[in-house]
Amino acid sequence: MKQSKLKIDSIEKLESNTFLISLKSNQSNEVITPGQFYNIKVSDNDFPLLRRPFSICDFINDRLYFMFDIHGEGTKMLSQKRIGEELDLLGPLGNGFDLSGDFDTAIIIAGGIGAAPFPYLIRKMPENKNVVSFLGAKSKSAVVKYGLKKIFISTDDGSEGFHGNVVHLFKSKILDFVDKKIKIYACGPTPMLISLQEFVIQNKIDCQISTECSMACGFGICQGCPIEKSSGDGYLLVCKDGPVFNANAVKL
Amino acid sequence: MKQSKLKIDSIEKLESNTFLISLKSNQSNEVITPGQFYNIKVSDNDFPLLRRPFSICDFINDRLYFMFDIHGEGTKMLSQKRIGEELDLLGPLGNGFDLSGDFDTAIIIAGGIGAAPFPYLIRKMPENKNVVSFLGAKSKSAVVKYGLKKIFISTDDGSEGFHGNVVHLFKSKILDFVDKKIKIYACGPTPMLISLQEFVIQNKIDCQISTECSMACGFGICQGCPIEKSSGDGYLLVCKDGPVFNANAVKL
Amino acid sequence: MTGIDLSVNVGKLKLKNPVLLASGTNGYGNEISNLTDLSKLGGIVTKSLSLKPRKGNPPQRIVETSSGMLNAIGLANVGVESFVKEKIPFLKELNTTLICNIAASSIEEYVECTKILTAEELISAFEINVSCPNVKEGGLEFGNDLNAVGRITEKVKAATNKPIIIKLSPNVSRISDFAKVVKQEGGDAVSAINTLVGTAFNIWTKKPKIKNVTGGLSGPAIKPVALAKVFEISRNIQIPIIGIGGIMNWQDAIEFIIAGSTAIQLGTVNFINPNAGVEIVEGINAFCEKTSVGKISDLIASYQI
Amino acid sequence: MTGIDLSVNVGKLKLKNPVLLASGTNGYGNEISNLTDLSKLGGIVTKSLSLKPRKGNPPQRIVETSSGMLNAIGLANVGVESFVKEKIPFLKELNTTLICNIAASSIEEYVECTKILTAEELISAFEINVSCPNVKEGGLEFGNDLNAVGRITEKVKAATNKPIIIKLSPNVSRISDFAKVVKQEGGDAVSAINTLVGTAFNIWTKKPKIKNVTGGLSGPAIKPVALAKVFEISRNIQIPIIGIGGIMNWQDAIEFIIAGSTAIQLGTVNFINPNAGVEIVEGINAFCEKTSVGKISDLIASYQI
Ligand SMILES: Cc1cc2nc3c(=O)[nH]c(=O)nc-3n(C[C@H](O)[C@H](O)[C@H](O)COP(=O)(O)OP(=O)(O)OC[C@H]3O[C@@H](n4cnc5c(N)ncnc54)[C@H](O)[C@@H]3O)c2cc1C
Ligand SMILES: Cc1cc2nc3c(=O)[nH]c(=O)nc-3n(C[C@H](O)[C@H](O)[C@H](O)COP(=O)(O)OP(=O)(O)OC[C@H]3O[C@@H](n4cnc5c(N)ncnc54)[C@H](O)[C@@H]3O)c2cc1C
Ligand SMILES: Cc1cc2nc3c(=O)[nH]c(=O)nc-3n(C[C@H](O)[C@H](O)[C@H](O)COP(=O)(O)O)c2cc1C
Ligand SMILES: Cc1cc2nc3c(=O)[nH]c(=O)nc-3n(C[C@H](O)[C@H](O)[C@H](O)COP(=O)(O)O)c2cc1C
Ligand code: FES
Ligand code: FES
Repeated sequence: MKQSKLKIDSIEKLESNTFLISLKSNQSNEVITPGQFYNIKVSDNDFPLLRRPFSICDFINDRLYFMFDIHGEGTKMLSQKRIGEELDLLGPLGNGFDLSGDFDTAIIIAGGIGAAPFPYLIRKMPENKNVVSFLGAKSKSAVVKYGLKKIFISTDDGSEGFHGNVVHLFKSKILDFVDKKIKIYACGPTPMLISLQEFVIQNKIDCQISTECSMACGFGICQGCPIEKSSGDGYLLVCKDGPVFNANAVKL
Repeated sequence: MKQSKLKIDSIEKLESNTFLISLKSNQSNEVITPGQFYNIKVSDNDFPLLRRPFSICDFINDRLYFMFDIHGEGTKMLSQKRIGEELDLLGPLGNGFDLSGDFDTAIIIAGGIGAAPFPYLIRKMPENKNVVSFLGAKSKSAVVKYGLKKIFISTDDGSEGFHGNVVHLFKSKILDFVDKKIKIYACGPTPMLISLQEFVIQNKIDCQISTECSMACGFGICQGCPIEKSSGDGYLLVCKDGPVFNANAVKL
Repeated sequence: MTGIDLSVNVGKLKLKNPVLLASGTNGYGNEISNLTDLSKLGGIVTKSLSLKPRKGNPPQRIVETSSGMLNAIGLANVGVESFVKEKIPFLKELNTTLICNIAASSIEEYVECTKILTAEELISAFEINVSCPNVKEGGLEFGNDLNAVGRITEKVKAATNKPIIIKLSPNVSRISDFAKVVKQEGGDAVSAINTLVGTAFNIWTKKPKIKNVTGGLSGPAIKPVALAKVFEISRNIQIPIIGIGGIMNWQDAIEFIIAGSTAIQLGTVNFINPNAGVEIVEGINAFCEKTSVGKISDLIASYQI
Repeated sequence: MTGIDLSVNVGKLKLKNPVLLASGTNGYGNEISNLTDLSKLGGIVTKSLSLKPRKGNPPQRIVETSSGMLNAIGLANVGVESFVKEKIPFLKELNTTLICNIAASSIEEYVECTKILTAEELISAFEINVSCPNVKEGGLEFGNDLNAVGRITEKVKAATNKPIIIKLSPNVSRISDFAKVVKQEGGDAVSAINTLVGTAFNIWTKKPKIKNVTGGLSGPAIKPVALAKVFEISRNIQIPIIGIGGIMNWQDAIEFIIAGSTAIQLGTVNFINPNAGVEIVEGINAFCEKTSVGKISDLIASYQI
């Protein structure tokens, strides 16, 4: 974890509302776990005041990639940056996905921009593991397959792939995996994570979820990002103890 | 006076810290007096909150020109705009220079970026009038001759032209104009205007000055820009009654 | 516009929609009427008027801050007499509801101004500024003194049959106590908030950036504080509230209405976007359509706690 | 660094420079020490500690506003006992001055916390938070009650020989009255300001954006208000002031010192630039060099009115 100013190397529109930005990192030996994130200052003045958190999307040689949707003012400003401009980054932050474990097939379940952390996860996945991706989006124009592998698609409006949400799609395919040892890696909107959480707990499936929450600092000093522990009283911090948790560790 | 969004047509660095920006106006028949100004929103969010006032520098066909120095955050942002971006302008505002009067020679006295309103003034000056420009700057690299005519230069550090301030330079040349009927048009930092004001009042020279002051609205509704009347009690408003005043009308 | 009912009742005062322009930020309607159509608004509130003209504070009167501005205009105004002679005729042509804001340095002056202006048919209501932080003789003291606010309300109320709105100071611990007194003394509504006391210094000269030393902070910076004050009054006292403070767009306006405002006023935004009032009326209307709100008054204090 | 004397005395408390990190914005120094060198600062103030651990408020605890943020953390903290056991050992290694901030819901709790912590040599002073607006049982009420602030000062003072700094609430009419009481009861200094009460609503759900409904506003938005409060105390009461509120850079820090602060604290900026403290110390030093100020303490309350 450190603060650094990195130059924008490329910025590209992947879909109507989704962008991919790459930055030239000054050290290629940085240790980054998939699922970790950076907290990025998108302006050099008081607007917007706070940094914006983005999952590390990929890390190749000395290039850091972030994939993002335009959501509000901050991401709009980010989308308008020019090559060569510098961004102030803090990271890598938080705890990422655990790639170890007793499984042969990694199942990715991503809702919308929740796909962002997975290109890097796939790159880092041990070669002997199988990877299958389930990708849900509102509609065809929001489907971003960047960096994913063996993709099953669902759209809310049925304009591409399965008509429905991505958890339903996954459940409908669950029989395909009866003879596999699976581990699920999921990221997406909270309602999606809630329905997935219920399913994996019932079925005792190994599952890690990446959660989201408003953040001020991103590294544990403001206490602004609590998430309830599933057992016992009290909170964990999304930025420090997460954003990735075992599905059974937190109340969503 | 109206509010409009205009596209940036060109943006050019004239000198180390001075920029020229042109905007495509939607009506070429706009009536604008030299010395009037526009109040410009340099961002489309709350930073900076207020508009920034800039003198109309030139107006050719349907192109509006503004010349500006980078001063603080707002002008820095303006200098980083791209061709094709839109700016939100309010104007033309205030009272400009009076080009009529019984004179044969118009003398321009400009300190630093105070030169901004004069290219347009020169363009609008009746053809039978002579124009001479006195231009003062901190040093050679800040001398911006854009759009001026018959220029005498002074620099504070002597790196170009007369070594000293522009009012001294003008006084040193006053004898050249003994057989002329002159009218002075001046714009620049307040200390410059104060010393000029003293001189022209003593010598009964016809002189108009363009004054500066922090503004919120720029069109008379906030009462934020008072300037003391030279006679009687009370204030005038720089934005509405000025920014151009007869040199004997206000206390600087 | 479709059939959505945007009208609101601020006590006895009926407005065709909840959007007003705040005192001190539209002059007497004159200059701004070149840039927007005031007849589309709920109304305008005049610059604070005092019995005699005031020339106001020496410059520098304003300074920009992060998402805000400080002002110490010093209640520069033409005085009640010139207002009636010189401003009312033009205001008549605007075809908008007129609320007269009064500032004074004594209870007697408040009463006298109110009496004189009551004769003017064009004036629909009075907003009593007990809270201007920039006038030394009285302003701040009145606004922070429960007794004084009570007495002003009572006396001014007795001097006119027009609705009385008391504009409250935010520079107090419990603003709802002040709203309570206003209600008790028969005030028709409260406006909240006026500016917060603030200052700024030039670090090179060590002088205050504002000649008056302190000024009033306005703009989006203060919006969360203003909303909390409106909400505090709304939860504690049954009195119509006019919400003010940092409103920049229709979303902010709706937020104030949800938090308890019957109407809202636009201040600083007028300097940046003089047409904001009209845009906000349109935005409120579109929001109501989208969310199937038939009457804007149904939204007032509709917070879900 | 050259020969400029950056040290200041906050009453009996000596600091090697005037830059402190504010309570609640640096945890217990742990995480932020990976990103900056705390030993270069004047010191750090811990997150408010209470006698028993507090889990804090449910989410959502924070929301961004124009040039500011609202928080309602609810004083989540490990409690005095764990603090001593688990946090002090690490804090010892930081080589920085440690000020312990205490929050409580009764005078007895303040006293008990102070007594327990007084035994810790590492702690150089106590900052008593009488002004946290997010704790329902006591916080706000204490901070707005002159009597309560006086009694807390007196009792806490009697419980320790370490310097006592009272952190004042800005949500009052005259903050200098509170500084006066602190001085009368033997307090060594005041900190000003804590956050302003604010709120925000989601216009689609009509729910408050913060679960606790209201939160505390911090960041550059509040800087002009904080400066005015510091200045008010400085002009009226002879007591060392620690200035807090919206400081983002060395210019802001100098502005607070000129306005009357002996030291300053950085809050929200730590979230955005965790190294701000070190940069501000350097900036202050460079400013002193440039303006030929030999000792920073000569700048305190150097305003030219
Ligand atoms: C750990 C983590 C990783 C993330 N990774 C990505 C990613 O890879 N790609 C991507 O597009 N988005 C990601 N997000 C969401 C992203 O941070 C928000 O979309 C972004 O902050 C919105 O900023 P804005 O100014 O555009 O929106 P605004 O709505 O204007 O933001 C206003 C405030 O709300 C906060 N906020 C708004 N939406 C969210 C949200 N969904 N999550 C957290 N805070 C929010 C902002 O930080 C800001 O403080 C991630 C969020 C977290 C917590
Ligand atoms: C009528 C008029 C015409 C002007 N014409 C020009 C011009 O043609 N070219 C040009 O370069 N500049 C001109 N100026 C000055 C220009 O408006 C300021 O340089 C600019 O506002 C600075 O903004 P900033 O954000 O870069 O600086 P900052 O210092 O960050 O601005 C902070 C605040 O101070 C105000 N401010 C700062 N300096 C000045 C100043 N000198 N005059 C007025 N307000 C100031 C800003 O408006 C803002 O509110 C003019 C000013 C006026 C009043
Ligand atoms: C330049 C200026 C002048 C003001 N003058 C007055 C005034 O004369 N009387 C008054 O009651 N309020 C006055 N106000 C306060 C506004 O009416 C309003 O309460 C305040 O600015 C908060 O709203 P805003 O954040 O939308 O600006 C003034 C505000 C500004 C910015
Ligand atoms: C997230 C957050 C948590 C805070 N927690 C505390 C606290 O526990 N005790 C306290 O006295 N002040 C607390 N504060 C207030 C700060 O110490 C400081 O007084 C305030 O934020 C104003 O300074 P700033 O504008 O620089 O942030 C907190 C502030 C923030 C933003
Ligand atoms: S975002 Fe600050 S502690 Fe998590
Ligand atoms: S700038 Fe508002 S009246 Fe002149």
